[in-house]
Amino acid sequence: MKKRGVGIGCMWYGIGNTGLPNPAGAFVDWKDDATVSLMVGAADIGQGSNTVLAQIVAEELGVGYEDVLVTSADTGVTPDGGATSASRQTYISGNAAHLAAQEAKKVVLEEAKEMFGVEKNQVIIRDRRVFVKGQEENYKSLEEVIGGCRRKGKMTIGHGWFNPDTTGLDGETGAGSPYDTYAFATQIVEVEVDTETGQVEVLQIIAAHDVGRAINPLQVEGQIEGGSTMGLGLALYEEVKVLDGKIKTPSFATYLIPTSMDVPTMHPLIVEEPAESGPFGAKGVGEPALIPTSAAIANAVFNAVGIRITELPITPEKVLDQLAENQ
Amino acid sequence: MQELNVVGKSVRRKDALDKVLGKSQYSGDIKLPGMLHVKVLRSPVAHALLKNIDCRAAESLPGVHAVLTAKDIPESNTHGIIIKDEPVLVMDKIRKIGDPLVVVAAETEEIALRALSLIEVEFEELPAVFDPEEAMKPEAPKVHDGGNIQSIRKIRKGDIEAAFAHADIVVETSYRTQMQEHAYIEPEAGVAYLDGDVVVLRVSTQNPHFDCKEVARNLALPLNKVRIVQAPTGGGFGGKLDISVQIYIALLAIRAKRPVRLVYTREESMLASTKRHPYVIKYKTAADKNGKLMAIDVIVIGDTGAYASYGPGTLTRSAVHATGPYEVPNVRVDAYTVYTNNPTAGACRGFGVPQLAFAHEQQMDMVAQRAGISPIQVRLLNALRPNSQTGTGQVLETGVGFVETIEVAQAKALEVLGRIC
Amino acid sequence: MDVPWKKPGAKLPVLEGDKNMSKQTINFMLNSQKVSAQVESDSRLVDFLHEMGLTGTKLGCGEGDCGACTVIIDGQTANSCLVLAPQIDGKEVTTIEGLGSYEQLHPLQEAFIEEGAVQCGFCTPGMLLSAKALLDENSNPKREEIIRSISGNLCRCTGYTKIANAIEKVVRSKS
Amino acid sequence: MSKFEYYRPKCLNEVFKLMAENHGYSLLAGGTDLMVKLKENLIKPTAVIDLDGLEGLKGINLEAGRIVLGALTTHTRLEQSELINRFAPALAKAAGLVGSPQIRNKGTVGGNMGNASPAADTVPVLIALGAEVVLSSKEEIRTIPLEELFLGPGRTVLKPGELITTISFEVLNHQGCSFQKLGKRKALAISVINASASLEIEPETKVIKKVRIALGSVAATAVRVSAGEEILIGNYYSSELIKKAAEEVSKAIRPIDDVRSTAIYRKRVAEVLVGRALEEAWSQVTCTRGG
Repeated sequence: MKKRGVGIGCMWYGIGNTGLPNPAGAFVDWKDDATVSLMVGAADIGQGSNTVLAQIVAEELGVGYEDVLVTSADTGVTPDGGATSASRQTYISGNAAHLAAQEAKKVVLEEAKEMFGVEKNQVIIRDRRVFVKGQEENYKSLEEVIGGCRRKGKMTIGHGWFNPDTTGLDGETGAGSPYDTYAFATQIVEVEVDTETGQVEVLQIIAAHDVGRAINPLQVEGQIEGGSTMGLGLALYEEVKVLDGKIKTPSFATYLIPTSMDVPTMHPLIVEEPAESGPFGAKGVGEPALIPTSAAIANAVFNAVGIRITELPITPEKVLDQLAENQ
Repeated sequence: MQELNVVGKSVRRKDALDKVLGKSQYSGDIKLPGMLHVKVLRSPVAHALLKNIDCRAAESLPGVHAVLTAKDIPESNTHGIIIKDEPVLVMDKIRKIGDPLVVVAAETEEIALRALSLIEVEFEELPAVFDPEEAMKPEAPKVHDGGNIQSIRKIRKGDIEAAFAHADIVVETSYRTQMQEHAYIEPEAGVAYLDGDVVVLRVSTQNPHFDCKEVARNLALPLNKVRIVQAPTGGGFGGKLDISVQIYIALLAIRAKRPVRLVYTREESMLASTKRHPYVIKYKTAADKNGKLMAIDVIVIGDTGAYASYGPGTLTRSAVHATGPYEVPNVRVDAYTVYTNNPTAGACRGFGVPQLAFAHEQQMDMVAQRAGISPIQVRLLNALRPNSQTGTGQVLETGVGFVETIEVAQAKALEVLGRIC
Repeated sequence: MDVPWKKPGAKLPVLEGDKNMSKQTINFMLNSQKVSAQVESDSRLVDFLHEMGLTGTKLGCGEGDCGACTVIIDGQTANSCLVLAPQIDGKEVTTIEGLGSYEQLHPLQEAFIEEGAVQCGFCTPGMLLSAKALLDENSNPKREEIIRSISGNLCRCTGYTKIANAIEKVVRSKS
Repeated sequence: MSKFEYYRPKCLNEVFKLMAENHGYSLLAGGTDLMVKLKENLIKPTAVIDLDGLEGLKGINLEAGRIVLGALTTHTRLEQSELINRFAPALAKAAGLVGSPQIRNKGTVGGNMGNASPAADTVPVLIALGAEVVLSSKEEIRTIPLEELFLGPGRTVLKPGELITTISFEVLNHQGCSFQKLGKRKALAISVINASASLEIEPETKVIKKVRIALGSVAATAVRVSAGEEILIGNYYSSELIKKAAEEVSKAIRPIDDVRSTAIYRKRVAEVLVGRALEEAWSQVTCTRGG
């Protein structure tokens, strides 16, 4: 018989390393034609940090996303960005890139102020145009203003670095503020349990994630869907089996990750509760996406058939064993 | 929130064009003139004293350019993100199956493999320990000299004993979680070459600046003589934070004075890379009759395997996150990082939090059941909100969107599942 | 991994490859171009493609379990790690290099970019070829058929949903 | 991978000649298993004989009331074949559950048999269908029941110089056949256990005339389990009877623990799968085939 159940899993996740300094740096070079070169240490391993960091810089400088060339993760060229881990690059390298852009922008704003004869905070840069607040029609091109800087021998470059405001943990009590900001999530899953074979199928995953600000919503969804799928693998399929120190599952034939056919309908939901210290409010999402999935699935299995599986993965063997015990 | 022009828009990824065209040059795709191929000889035993390695036959094989053992490492011969407890090549003690012993650079992969088969190794096997709870006992075989309990992270808040004494609901469960492989589709790989007196690496990595420091330290080079460039990286998930091919290829490029490349096979990747820590979690929750949390008392044992890698960081994060996203006035957590002769566990997407979530979320459901409220109610009742205090005493003034995630998920569940939890 | 290992005093393993095997000449169509090449009898197609400088085909496992090395041979997908180079004599092979160019992307490539179907990119070439083979055979597949067509291509990053969305988008735009 | 010569003969005689000349030969049908064995150095042939040139062994035909499969028919062809879908849908189903699209495009039914994996998906169905295999060599052509082909994992009765050329089974009007697979995931999954059943009934009385029950991954080879069959023959279909037959099968098998599952679990779900297989076969015989 097949029985359905619904389960919930929640999580919180501190962004960045735990109670330890973990700074990242960035360089911005705003060029004569108003295009930008951004140099960051952050390694893009597929999650898309290069894209997100370019968006942050483009936003700050009032240029297009395509105007930003990103050179990343090259110790000969870029400052240290720290590890691509702890869901930290959007938040930490993002802040570094933001600060570097702000520093370069200062030079341009200074020049614009003189050109327009107004106070600096009156000047706005948007869509590669520089104008005084409320007088958008009276704009100068960014190239013109940067050209003005050049004529005075001013470089429009900036550097930035960011280290989250944290404290170390007390050795005895663990007391402290180990992270500056936290991501939160709730996932609700629906499963179907075959009570005769013990097989668990996940039918739908609803994943609501507070990411602070979604710099790139499509990429955020991609993280949520990919992370939940890895969480599904953790819940049901994956296990490095080790006997006397030897891995018995040393290949993709024996170590099984989810295939396209194992993935349920996904409902990624983005919640934006901004982090005061994040770039445009952003937190992080890479790891949070995976964290609650296996918990939600375990709770859904209980909801479906009334058994508590307390050892991962939730294999058909364990489900059948428990069902038999319950009878 | 402020309306923005570029932020908040789903712009095209910077790297997507090259990736869909198959033009991205991952490390294993890079071919340099005169490039040699590298293979690593690894230990088939889990715990042993290394007595002797005889490489003479391998060295004299035509096409072999360099055969290096621990003796050829100029300095340090250690690496590790938190503790430098892992040898680049084993000098005296093998601690796990797959520990690296010899690296070879040869004209082809086939010759390099054949050279490995000519190497004679003498070792003396030692009693090994594979169970973390066994490893914590004083009589267990010692993986490292300092003992098998690598570290303990403690969290203490409030008065646990009093809370449990007054609790209406106590839920106590033991949980176990498995060892997980990162399973990025691109196995570890890298190339190294000399640019004047600088050794340049293009590698699949999550942390080039760390790699640079580790290579420089082991090769006794200043940091400005080592340049690490991250190649397009086919996934990492934490598994490419540790050193893999980096030090070997840097060493061999310098020794052989030729570009070198090392691409792990899938099996070697599985054997040599870190894994998600398997956990034993003993979790005890106290709540009042309404389901309001009063205390948690948690013991976490993480099997970090033969080397620390990110183990202490992972267990620390577990300890901090053990409460879940809930307000818990009284907290006791002891999180142990334990050495065994198992494969090394390190950073893995979620860093010790998925394991704890598996536990605390089932605890919450059990508390709800006992209190006669729904799983959602118990969470809303205990949720961290603005100005809540965490288990480490941190007050979260802003940026706490937890309740909204519950509400949004609940609404969606009603819509697509027709019910909630 | 088969750990090469030898205990002291044990007999040396017999070494393969000492005999000089003759190379074979193969003629085939590669991305619509005639190719004539010399191949070793034991070389795998995936390695041979890399030797020819076509590195878009990725090697993920070498055992047909991940699909990163997927190519199209005579209209059907195959894992190029499970094909010997001499086997393609007389056949038609399409690799990712034959799918589109910077000047003119294939609609699938366009859709993969637009729909966020690309993350680390290592599975992408194989995934695209599986999708192409499906659409060549069936211009109007259902969602289940799309999902099934990529079931031999592992992706660890995306969770597949956006990949299926991208393929579906191309189907919809055609019909 | 070891060094070997590669041949692609165009006719059977050439194959026989090559097999005679190269003692350490391996036959390459689809290559999906062979290439893995080569990579892992489990075999070290001196010659690899690619059978892809034997066009005559690729067809699916209906000949004198029998479906005849060329040994080189791929799983994809089997899955998509009109003939198979009409006369043996369970075989199409099993073929469609093999590995992945890439594996099905290359892997062949004969190759799958030659590989002699106890978990092969098409084998239990073909056993249930009462298939016979034709083994050909330069000296003789012999026909044996499929279940007699296998000696153990990776071992068959094939003699040196002999190969599987065709597989055939009788098309019966009042027969239903089924396939049930339990894998650890939905694609690229080697069966934890699989089962097939065929039921032939007396059209007038609906009494069960003939039954074949075959399972994979419960022994060293795919096996036919007569213990369950005997209970059904000569009786009317009922769910109690099916249950009993399935129990008998479960009692009769001796599976083992391996990396995919445990013996206990396999015994438990063998009962479930056989029950489902019999139900499916029954619905075939009564609904789709007119009874």
